[in-house]
Amino acid sequence: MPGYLAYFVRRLGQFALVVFIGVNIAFFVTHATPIDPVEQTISAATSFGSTSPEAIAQMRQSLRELYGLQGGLLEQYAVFWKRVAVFDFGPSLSAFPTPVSVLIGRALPWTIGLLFVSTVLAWVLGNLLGGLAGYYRNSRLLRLAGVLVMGFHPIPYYIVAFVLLILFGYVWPVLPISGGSQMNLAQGFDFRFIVSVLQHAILPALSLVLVGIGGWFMGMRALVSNIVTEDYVTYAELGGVNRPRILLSYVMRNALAPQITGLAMSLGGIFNGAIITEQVFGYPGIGSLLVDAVHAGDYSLVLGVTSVSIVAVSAAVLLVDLLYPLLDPRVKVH
Amino acid sequence: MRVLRRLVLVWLAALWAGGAMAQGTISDLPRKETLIAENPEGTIKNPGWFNIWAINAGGQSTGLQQLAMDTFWYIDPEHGVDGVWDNSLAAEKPIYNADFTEMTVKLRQGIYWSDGVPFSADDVVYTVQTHLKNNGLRWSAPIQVNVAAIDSPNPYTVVFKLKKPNSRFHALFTVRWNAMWIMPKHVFEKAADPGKFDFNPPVVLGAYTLHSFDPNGKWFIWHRRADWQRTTIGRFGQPGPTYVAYIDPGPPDKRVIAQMNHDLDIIHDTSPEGMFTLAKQSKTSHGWFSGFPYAHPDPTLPAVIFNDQLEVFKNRDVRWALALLIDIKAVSMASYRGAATISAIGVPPTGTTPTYYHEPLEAWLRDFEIDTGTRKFKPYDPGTGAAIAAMLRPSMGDQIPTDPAKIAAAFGRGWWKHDTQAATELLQKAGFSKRGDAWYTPDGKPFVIHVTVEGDGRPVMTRAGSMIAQEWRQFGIDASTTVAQGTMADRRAAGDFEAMIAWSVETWGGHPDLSYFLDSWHSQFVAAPGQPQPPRNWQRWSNPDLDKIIEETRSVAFDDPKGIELGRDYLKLVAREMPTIPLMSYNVFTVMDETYWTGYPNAETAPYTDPVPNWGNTRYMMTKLKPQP
Amino acid sequence: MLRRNREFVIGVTLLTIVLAIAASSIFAPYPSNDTFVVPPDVPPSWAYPLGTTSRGQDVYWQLSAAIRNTLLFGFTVALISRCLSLAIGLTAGYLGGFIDRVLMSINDTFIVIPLFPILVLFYFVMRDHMSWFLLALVMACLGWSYDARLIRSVALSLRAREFTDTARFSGMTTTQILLREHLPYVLPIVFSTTMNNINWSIGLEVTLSVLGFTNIDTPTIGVMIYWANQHTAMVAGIWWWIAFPVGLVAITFIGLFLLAVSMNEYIDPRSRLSRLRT
Amino acid sequence: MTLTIDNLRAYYISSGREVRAVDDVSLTVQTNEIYGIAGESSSGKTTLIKTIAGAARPPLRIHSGSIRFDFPNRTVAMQTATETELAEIRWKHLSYVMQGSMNVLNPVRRVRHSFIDFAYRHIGGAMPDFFTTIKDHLQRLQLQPEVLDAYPHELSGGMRQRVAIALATVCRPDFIIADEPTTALDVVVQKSVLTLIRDVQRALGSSMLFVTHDMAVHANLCDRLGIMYAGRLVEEGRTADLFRSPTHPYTRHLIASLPRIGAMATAPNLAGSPPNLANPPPGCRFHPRCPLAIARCREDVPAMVQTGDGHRVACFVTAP
Repeated sequence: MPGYLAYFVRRLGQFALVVFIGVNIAFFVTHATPIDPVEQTISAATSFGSTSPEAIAQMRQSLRELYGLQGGLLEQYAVFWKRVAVFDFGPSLSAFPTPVSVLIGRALPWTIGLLFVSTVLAWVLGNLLGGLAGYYRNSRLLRLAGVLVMGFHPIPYYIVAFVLLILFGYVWPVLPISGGSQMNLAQGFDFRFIVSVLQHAILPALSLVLVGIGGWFMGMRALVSNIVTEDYVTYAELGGVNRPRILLSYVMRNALAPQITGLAMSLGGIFNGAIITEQVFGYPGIGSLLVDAVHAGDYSLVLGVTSVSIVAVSAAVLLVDLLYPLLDPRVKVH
Repeated sequence: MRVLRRLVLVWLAALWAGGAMAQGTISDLPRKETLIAENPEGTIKNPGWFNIWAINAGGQSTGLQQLAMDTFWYIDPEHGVDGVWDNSLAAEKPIYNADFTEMTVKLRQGIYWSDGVPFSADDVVYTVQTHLKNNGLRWSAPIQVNVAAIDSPNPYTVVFKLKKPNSRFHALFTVRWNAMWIMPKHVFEKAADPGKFDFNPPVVLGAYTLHSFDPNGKWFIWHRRADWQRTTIGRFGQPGPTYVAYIDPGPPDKRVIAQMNHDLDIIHDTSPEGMFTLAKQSKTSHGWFSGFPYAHPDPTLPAVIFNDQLEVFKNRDVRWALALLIDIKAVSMASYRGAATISAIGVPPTGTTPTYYHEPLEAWLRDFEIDTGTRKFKPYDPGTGAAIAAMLRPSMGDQIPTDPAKIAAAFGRGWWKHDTQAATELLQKAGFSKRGDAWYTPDGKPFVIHVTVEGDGRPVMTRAGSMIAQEWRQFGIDASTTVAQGTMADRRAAGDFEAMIAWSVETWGGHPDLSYFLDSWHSQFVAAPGQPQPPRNWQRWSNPDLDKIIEETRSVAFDDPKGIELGRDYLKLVAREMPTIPLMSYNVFTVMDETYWTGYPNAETAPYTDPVPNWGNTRYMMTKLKPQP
Repeated sequence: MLRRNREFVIGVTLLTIVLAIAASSIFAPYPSNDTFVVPPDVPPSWAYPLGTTSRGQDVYWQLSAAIRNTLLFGFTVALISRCLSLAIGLTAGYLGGFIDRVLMSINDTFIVIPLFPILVLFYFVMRDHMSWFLLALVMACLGWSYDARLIRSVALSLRAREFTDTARFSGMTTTQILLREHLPYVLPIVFSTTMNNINWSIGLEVTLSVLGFTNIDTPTIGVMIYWANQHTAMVAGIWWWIAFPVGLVAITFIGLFLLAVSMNEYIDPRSRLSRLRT
Repeated sequence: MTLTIDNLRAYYISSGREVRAVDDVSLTVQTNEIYGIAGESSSGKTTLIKTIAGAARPPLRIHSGSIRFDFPNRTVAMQTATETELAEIRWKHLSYVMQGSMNVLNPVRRVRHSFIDFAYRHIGGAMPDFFTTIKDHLQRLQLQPEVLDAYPHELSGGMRQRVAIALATVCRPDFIIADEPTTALDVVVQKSVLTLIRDVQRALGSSMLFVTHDMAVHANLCDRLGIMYAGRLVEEGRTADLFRSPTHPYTRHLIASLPRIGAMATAPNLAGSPPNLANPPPGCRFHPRCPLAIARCREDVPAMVQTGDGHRVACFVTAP
């Protein structure tokens, strides 16, 4: 297995590099923010209550220590890396003293669930349809499906999500248009909660899938139309192997490997789509958490969510990359 | 191809099944006994935190401050259930000594915490002492500055000894949106550090206890206590709703959709267009006014707030010129589609303020003159409010009142004339010059103004700001809007703006006393440029005459009519100096759906409190609400 | 060859419509960000072909200015990022070896990193000084990686061809080889990636503006939808305020997309052959 | 078991142009006989094989003529056979060894799966028994059973070819078509593969159609030989007769150009190059390059004439 180990180490190196660069960008950008979080907290706390002015100075001093804003940028950078290693981004400023990791921990499963389901669905459907369209070239139904699916692909996630919101939330109000599950339903693995979660995930997942399928469809169709001319496919046809088996285990099986790399490379983009879709449907994932954090000027939460997204996306990419050798045995050799 | 056909069929079946099983909004709660209201704080990031005394830790208007918390007194922004002032935990009004250095409070008896422990002076003493000892709590600053000591001669009396004379110290315990709430001693004692104690589930004095809440912070449900008679609103009868849910329904258009589907009984605020759609299409939806402008005027006064420390705005002639360039009719149309209650003077035209201030000052305003450098000019146009009403009558028809008093209450009285000639003269008097079609400051630089607006946090204010910038731009000033979003509060405090659409004037609403905001305008609190400005005097304007008025008010008792006299002097001073340009009251489009509930407050028949759901005073509304038969 | 390619023809027609609307913005009778210049909420009629907004603006003239700004923005981002992806792609492909590995690992980083949070951070940090050009510059610096890899693969195949060796033996420097020899081969690829990149940047612009993360004074498609949401246009029944910008931007996307796809097929001989066979 | 082809015409038709790759070819292959087909590249021999194997995909279409397989218990006319009919005879009666056998096996699956896909539906039985038959068959072809668990890229070129041949012969088909099976191999491996093909053919007694441009391979393998030129059969007969007395000038040239050990003169070169089949020369298509061409060769198409026991040639000058 030496080939696979070498491959694994190389991909791990790449993963580490991505995380390092990404988290660094996030840190320096957030720390260059002109918003002073302490001022933010004070004015939010006193904007309604009738607090007399001298008391404010006292509060400002105590908050500075509480938020750990002491020391210069470099000092905070060193402290920051110690924290990232253990996923502790300190207390969230807009929801003090709850730690950022708790907030992210609560929101992350929703995003991972939504992303995982819609990406897999889009990938499988897109590849299946693309494979069929590539193999049975002159079937009108497939060509129609192709045009439909490719029509959606270039349209940005926001617009598709918005149209779906209007269609199923307002014109024909049959699907829930906000929230992760029905109100007053205890979270747990009982049947009613799961059904409610699925129901609330239909629209966000649908908009992600509609946009995603087109990409995979075209990728697979192009690959299939090339593979069909390969010797092992014509030989299988000459061998009288039945056509569905040829399509599945000869044609599409060979197209899976490049599509897996395609999946790895597009996870970043799909993540962006999820953030926006969550925002439109009020889905309680880290997308809505990030946008709220930015509005509230809560920079430790913004830093936390961005770093976690970078680590999560690159981890997903690493996992997908590791699938590649399983799908294409040839890769181990070179 | 068979594969594809089967796929399509499965997909349609799933969609249809999704539809058929569309569950109601709340599972296993009787919709008829549940009131659903919007919490404008949106998604609460740490929903499990109910310790309202820790600095902005969790949500406040999740129903916590409206239904669960309680304190000595309430002042109603409208007319009040029986009178503006209500003694809640206190049995009577605050008793001050001669020189206002001691305040005694007699407590109401027979009030019990939700866990059955009786409420007594020990809770009050514990609350105040905790705030004295800890810095990081919400009200520790004002308590530490004002309170020297507190003791309780008997279980139902507490005496505050103040460090300095302060005739308005009781305001700290008087609810106008919120106030300093009383902590349960027997619960907080056990917590090591009150700042780190999440107080979940909360033990409360109010008539509702926590039923359940969403770990993602989208909704909070409260349940009426069986022993509601043993709470301070028990006097007014049983609160109608058995359950009250405060939810985050999402952006304005989703709120309108939710109410159209009868999933949201009270909308906190939405865009004017949303309000008009509901008024037209949903028979059961009503605003504060039954007709136009529907919205409830909050006792706050949005205005164009200049940073008066900037060189360009130091001269009052420049501020007056900019005021005369504003056509308030266009601003009202752009922001509220006309549904605005305008005010030329420095107090919001809401609650009882018009009777104490707007009416008496009309005469003075009519013959008020300013010197434009070339002539004496009477800037006040008394008929502006009526003009707006006339402008809307063709499109809105009978929804626009015709009776002048009603028009004055709904649209406001007069405003400053829109007179570009007078503005030109004022600017030239101040040394500004016009080359081509652009204005230049005395030192030759182009006259640039960035109008800071909040963005979609307050859409109505954003639209007003962009219209004002446009009117200044059409005159030749390089004006544009910048969106502050989450940074609004911070930039306002830091003085990091040139002109801003916000408010530095807030009153009790029901009570004529202006100290609620005026006290903080004293020059002692004005921060140096670049330093953060403590609340309310965001324009950083100081004036010796104003200081005299404030100091005199401090030495006058809260209900003394002399306070009103001083208030009118303040209004005349700010009219002359124009430190900020008052625009209109902050009209909140609170919309109430009568499908499941009746007895909502409204301007005409039941002005007993204001319906805006995030106000502490809305607990009184609960006692008036009855399920639809 | 391209004339007969159906996608190309449709793509071109769609884009000409869009460009015509954008060009017509010159004749707009009112400045594009002035409000209440026409009666608000008028449905599409002879006087106002696309109706008017609740802010008293004519939807057609607002749309023409919006699509012009959005296209201008998309084009600037694509232009800058092309330079980056060409430079990095060609050098990595041509020089190979250690440089190639370093460039490509950095390249893969940018492909993987989710860009939206970073862009939101930039807006959040820059606030008032965030001009459209600065946003375009930032997006270009984040959006070159996908195409750099494509261009590198073309450069790799070119390097293996003989004429590169002959050029090198005849004493041409690396940059000369890249510019004079490789560029003509790479241009069709660059054209199709430009189309995709414009799509990508317009998509991001619309998304950022709709969330209010850009300067809401200059009209673009995203800002137009932002203001429509501010006035809850959809619920208030002013459907034309949202339908036309969404429709027009969808046409732009599909047009650009078809151009990119048709150009891809024109470049890749094998897919042209498969077109022959059907 | 015989294969009879009568006046077969197969053309490539695309956007109005017609390439007459196979133009009126007739031949028969008897049981237990290896019939070789020789000719330069673009002589139409690969197109002929494709049509015979029923693999003609647009733009290649059978214009006219017939291809009839008489298997022991059924007859199949390839030009009219239905998909199901083809599926039944494929690999059971008719199998195929392809030209570029380097990657005829599915690169991402183990060799074992190819055997299952191609042969299981004909051999059937429980999987373990099926694999014992396979392993015996491999043994007979001196192939270790472990080869089944390998991926194609893990085998050498020669090994992959042997596996392809094993695969083609595992169902003991009546007729095997081999299209340049040894071209891509080096000489040493080529020798062992050719002997393998001959032994298997002898063992199964199946007929074989062997296509290659390499006359030496034809010499030591095929029983009878057909020479193709520009889409037409120009000469046909027993291999020994053709090598001893080639009649058609083109055949003579092919035999003469074979390198002989010790021969010093360089092989004679033929003027010109094979015609473009889009617009072939009129009459006998070889006449532009034929040293013996006479006027008639340019007008009429020479028919195949019997010149001896099973020896036919299409030439006005050399045919008796």
